[in-house]
Amino acid sequence: MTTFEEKQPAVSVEKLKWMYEMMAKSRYFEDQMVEVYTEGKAPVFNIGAGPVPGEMHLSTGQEPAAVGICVHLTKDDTVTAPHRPHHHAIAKGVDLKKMTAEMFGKETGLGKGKGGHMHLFDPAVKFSCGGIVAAGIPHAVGAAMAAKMQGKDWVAVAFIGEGAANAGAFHESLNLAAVWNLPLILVIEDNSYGISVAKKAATAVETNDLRAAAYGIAGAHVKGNDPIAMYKVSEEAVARARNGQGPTIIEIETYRFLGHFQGDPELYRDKAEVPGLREQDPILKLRNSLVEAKGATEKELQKIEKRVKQEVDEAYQFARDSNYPAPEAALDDVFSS
Amino acid sequence: MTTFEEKQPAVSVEKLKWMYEMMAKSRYFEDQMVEVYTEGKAPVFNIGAGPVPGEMHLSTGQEPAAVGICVHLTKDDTVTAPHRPHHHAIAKGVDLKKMTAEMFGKETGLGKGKGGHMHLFDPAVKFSCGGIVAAGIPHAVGAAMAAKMQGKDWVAVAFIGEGAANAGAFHESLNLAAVWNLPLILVIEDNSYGISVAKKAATAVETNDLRAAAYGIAGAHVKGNDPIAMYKVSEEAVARARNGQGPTIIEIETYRFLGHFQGDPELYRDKAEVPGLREQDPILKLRNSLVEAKGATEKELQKIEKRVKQEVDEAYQFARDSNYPAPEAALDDVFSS
Amino acid sequence: METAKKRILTGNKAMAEAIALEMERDPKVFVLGEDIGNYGGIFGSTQGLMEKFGKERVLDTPISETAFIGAAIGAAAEGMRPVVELMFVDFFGVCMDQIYNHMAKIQYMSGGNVKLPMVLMTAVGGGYNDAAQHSQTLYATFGHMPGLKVVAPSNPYDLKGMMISAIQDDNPVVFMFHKSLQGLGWMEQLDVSAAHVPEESYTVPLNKAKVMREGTDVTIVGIQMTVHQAMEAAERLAADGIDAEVIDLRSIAPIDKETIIDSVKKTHRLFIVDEDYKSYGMTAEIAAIAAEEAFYDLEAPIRRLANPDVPIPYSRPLEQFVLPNADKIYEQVKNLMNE
Amino acid sequence: METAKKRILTGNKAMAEAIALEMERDPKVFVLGEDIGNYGGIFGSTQGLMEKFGKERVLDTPISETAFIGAAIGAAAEGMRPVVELMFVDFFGVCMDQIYNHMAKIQYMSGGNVKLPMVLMTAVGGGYNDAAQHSQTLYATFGHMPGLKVVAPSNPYDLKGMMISAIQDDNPVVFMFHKSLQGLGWMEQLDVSAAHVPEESYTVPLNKAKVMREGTDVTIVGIQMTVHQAMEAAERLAADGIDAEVIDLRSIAPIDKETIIDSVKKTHRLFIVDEDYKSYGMTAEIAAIAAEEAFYDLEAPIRRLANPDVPIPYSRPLEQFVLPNADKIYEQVKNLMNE
Ligand SMILES: Cc1ncc(C[n+]2csc(CCOP(=O)(O)OP(=O)(O)O)c2C)c(N)n1
Ligand SMILES: Cc1ncc(C[n+]2csc(CCOP(=O)(O)OP(=O)(O)O)c2C)c(N)n1
Ligand SMILES: [Mg+2]
Ligand SMILES: [Mg+2]
Repeated sequence: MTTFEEKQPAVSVEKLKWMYEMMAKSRYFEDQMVEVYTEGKAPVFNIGAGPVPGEMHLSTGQEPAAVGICVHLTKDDTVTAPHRPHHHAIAKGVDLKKMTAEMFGKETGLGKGKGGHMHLFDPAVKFSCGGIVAAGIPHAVGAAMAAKMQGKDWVAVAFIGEGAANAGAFHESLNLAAVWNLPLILVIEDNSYGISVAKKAATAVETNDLRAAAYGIAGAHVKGNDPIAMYKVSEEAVARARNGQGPTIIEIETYRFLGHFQGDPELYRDKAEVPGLREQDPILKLRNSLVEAKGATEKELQKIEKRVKQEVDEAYQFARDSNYPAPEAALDDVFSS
Repeated sequence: MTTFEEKQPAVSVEKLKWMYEMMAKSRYFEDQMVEVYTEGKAPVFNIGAGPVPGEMHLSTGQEPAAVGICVHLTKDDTVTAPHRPHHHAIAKGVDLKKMTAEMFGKETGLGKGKGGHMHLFDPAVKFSCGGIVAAGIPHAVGAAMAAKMQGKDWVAVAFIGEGAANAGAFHESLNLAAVWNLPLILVIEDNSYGISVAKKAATAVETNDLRAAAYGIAGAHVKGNDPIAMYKVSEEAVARARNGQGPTIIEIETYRFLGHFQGDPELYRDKAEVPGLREQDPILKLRNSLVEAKGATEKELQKIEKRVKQEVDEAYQFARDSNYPAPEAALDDVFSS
Repeated sequence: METAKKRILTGNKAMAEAIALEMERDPKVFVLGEDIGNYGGIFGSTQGLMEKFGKERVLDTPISETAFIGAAIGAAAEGMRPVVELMFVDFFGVCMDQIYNHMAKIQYMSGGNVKLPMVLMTAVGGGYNDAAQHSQTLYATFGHMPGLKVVAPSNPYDLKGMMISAIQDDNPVVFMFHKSLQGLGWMEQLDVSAAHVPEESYTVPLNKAKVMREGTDVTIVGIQMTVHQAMEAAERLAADGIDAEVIDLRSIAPIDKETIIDSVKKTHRLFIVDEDYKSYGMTAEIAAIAAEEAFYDLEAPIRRLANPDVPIPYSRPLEQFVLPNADKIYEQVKNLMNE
Repeated sequence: METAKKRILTGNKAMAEAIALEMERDPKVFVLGEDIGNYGGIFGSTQGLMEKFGKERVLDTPISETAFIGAAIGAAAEGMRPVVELMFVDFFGVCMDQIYNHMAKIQYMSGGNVKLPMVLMTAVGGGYNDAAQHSQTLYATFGHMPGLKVVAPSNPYDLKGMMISAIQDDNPVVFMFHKSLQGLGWMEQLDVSAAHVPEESYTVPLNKAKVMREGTDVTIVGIQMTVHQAMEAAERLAADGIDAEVIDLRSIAPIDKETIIDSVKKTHRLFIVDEDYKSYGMTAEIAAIAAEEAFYDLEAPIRRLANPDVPIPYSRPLEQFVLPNADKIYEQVKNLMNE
């Protein structure tokens, strides 16, 4: 197995290429979504118009957080994600066609069009997300509990934004997971903002991994939106969880290239901020390192990019081609029988 | 001013005598309540019978937590207490007659009989309590915020049990108070149990003052249910709060001599546990030290005890003599006009 | 059941027996909540389970309702079948997001791809002076928001049978038990809180009201405590020559409209009684159903008795003033008969 | 107001202006919530306040609804007059304990000795495909539980006047504003979301429904969005010779029974329409009031239209299927006239 060296221990090239592919897929998926979302919303923006209506929270720039840990997971491990879930879903292997169709509100969607982009559920790979800040953490605790009760070495990963670390559910969940020594990993994506409110105006500590002390568990901090550092920290955290050594908090410094949601006027941040962040694009950086360190040839990478493009394009085509559910289907699926 | 020396800095004898008096008053008040509460509930215990029906949570043994900090407060400072509020109410100077009458459900009570023992409100001394675990913490945050907004040096103290330190409201409130640098002090009374659940089965850290690290604030731990140690730690915390230096968490190791509520079968703890705790009665200990160190004469202390007895006896008499509210009064006081 | 050997159980023991039977049958069933282990549940709903099934399947939790109810949701999504206790329904507000945005909606939002086979059990009811934060029923609060089956059994037989149904149901169920009907030694002893309960496993449907007493002159709909009050009132009305039909609603959601409408079609008068708050409450929904679907059968205005729109006061005379009881039902039904 | 110079404001600006006027008048008034500072509130309810009053009186909070709504309660108990925003009503479950066990009950439990002069404002409503966790109105959830005044204004004039009343009221008020009636640039533009609003301070009572259109044949009761739908339906009904009276309920609690009953006594028919869930909802309470107090005046069954008992689906055809609209009202009222 070829390995790829940085200052730290080795990461296999296969894993790096997988991470590159997933990041590229997420990015290309969202680049398309930026366009699709505006369909029907121009010249006058109307959130309820177009093929993909409702709120749209994109994760462009935040891909490292998702791939750096999901690379260590199997489909038996659980992931819960928040309102900004595409990069996690893609890294966890959620069915891309059904996911896209769901965002288009089609009957072929993951939730038959009932969920929408904030409510993607793919039990085949144990993925879920939701629109209430911090509410997915307890669900991951429950998955971790279920794994432990069934004697499995499965782990559960909850993703949240840094703003969610001030919600009550954060504290209750971590205390419970720690007391019960559950295989839970909480990944906090610090993109500096909760909508318009800066982290420093909302959070009493510099970095949320410090809060691990409140639960007697492990904490780690990843700087610079670095997928490889995320990989390494996550590798340890997942191993600890699988070995019955309890929960970990990981906070990663990451960047939100776009607004909180599409249509956000972003008056709360400096116009120059985003171009500065974009210069640090983690996908380009990983691509460059792979090429420079001869971990992958330009040709190999182009092949990956082509595959990604094809898969995403197909997913959008599938979504567009699918039918809307019959209106009366609104009455189904409240209860199963 | 006479002072009273221990290993640590001086505490004035006046303050110690005040603390002794408040502890003695709380204890005598509750000793009476143990009796009164059983009236009408024998030979068959029926929680809804007798002059004082409903749940009854007594703080017997936990008095040091309340007096050690309230000694530093004035009536402009706010106290919020939980479901076990008598020692706090007495130390904060709540009107004892009205408080007792409230527990008897009389129209002369603090809440005209609408509140009961878990819902005592005395705005004259800025005291409140409530029956929902951890819910009083945000109210204290609000009082601290109001003080700060009005440019006052008033502080707010929230009391909770150690079980409440695992509730979401704990985390949200401390983060908010820390971010806004509010004059809040959170006092956690660790009596080892949340009803039947032992602290170690519910709490991921050994002592909750460690959780101060999660908010970048001060934390302190008081051992051995010691009112003098509580006095000192509180003195610093209150001074910090008044000087704009932000919140403090204090956890005090204390003892619950009685059940969680009256009628608790207490099957979750060893029969020998309570007699052991009673040997460490903090009131007797303070009395003995006062006498030994010649801080107070036996005669002075007896005078205090007589005063306490008289005041409490009068409060009970007042409560008994008062009238029940007219039944239709149930419809009043939802809204003020 | 009437002919079987008369094994008498209190409400709480009937519940605990139901849970035990299901735990024996299905290893995926487990229980969690505050003080549900050693203590056996503050209202005895899990009595004896810890001894029988051990700490691995009967989990005492920290005071963290959002975390542990949310964890039950997460475990249910993975195929476990948790029974989780919210000690008093009055505490719903610290965890309602988990109950209402997740437990109730995930099945729907996932288009039926995720199932949440879980039971949230919780104690309701007042009458013992536990004041505003510990005495509510909140039936309509849970009934109003779709996605949950919500039941409120009134007797030991139903407590057992409906709990078994709830655990076996693949949908999220809110199971409300009334403190005063648990038959606990430290509460007022009500005859109706202990009754014959068969030893074996059996189910009672989660969507059927029950006619407790047939009658021809007026329909009285109640639930939990008010059913028993209505039965007492009906006896006294009978002595006055008024033959009341008494219906135990049993299920708050979904509502068994048919049983109510059939009864109104027969009696032509409707009286509804509820321990919950009046406005936007159960009495409103039942009245609306009748005014929509049995309007031409009604011969008099609908009457409803419920907690007036005030929080529940502590003091005995005040609480007795707001709570429904047999006297009030008797009197108000008599008035209704004169309309 | 009709004769004054026509200064047109959107709903959100009317609200923000009301708050600004009160902040100028009374230094105890302040505002807190998520993104209510720089951002001006996600639905524009606090637009311009931060610039005008600074960070000391317009406080952006962490995502900690229990803490900051609880803090508003604590501050109100000390005599401050907070206006606190819960961004979407759908998030109520993370802080309902503060709202319902404290904000609503402290005045009562204290026998009136503590006052809580505070306003909790929150955005309600769907129709723009924001799905199950961001589209609810939950009117009845708040109306059911006593201790809160709960209002839901339908137009800029009322938004301003009722907000001023709410802030001046010594009691806790829940102020629901409808997203689609805020007149925001990024939502569908509805004519009714911008209207003449006088510049000066004025109040609109918190306990009075309003007859929006007088009529003799049928009473239609709606609230917020459904009032406008009802008005549209009424125009079409008029063309068919049916003269509908349209009532804007405005206040969910307390309910202005009189206006409704007076209307039913005149029209003899009642149709109720609500964007909230049907069971145990507003339509139930209004129907029950009529069936109790105007029974003999009714000539036909009461009819109600509301969100069927399902969570709110994302996809456009599904959401449109569950939401009320003018077409459905028109058709169902026509059916009712044939009863
Ligand atoms: C309980 C709750 N409160 C508020 C919101 C509204 N809201 C949605 S996302 C968001 C900001 C979240 O910030 P963060 O956790 O940092 O995630 P990010 O959006 O930055 O990815 C807020 C306030 C919500 N969805 N749920
Ligand atoms: C939110 C909430 N959950 C549960 C309860 C029930 N309850 C009342 S007191 C208590 C235990 C509290 O333990 P702790 O905080 O240690 O206080 P202590 O009783 O020991 O003084 C519990 C679980 C409640 N009142 N509120
Ligand atoms: Mg963020
Ligand atoms: Mg304790």
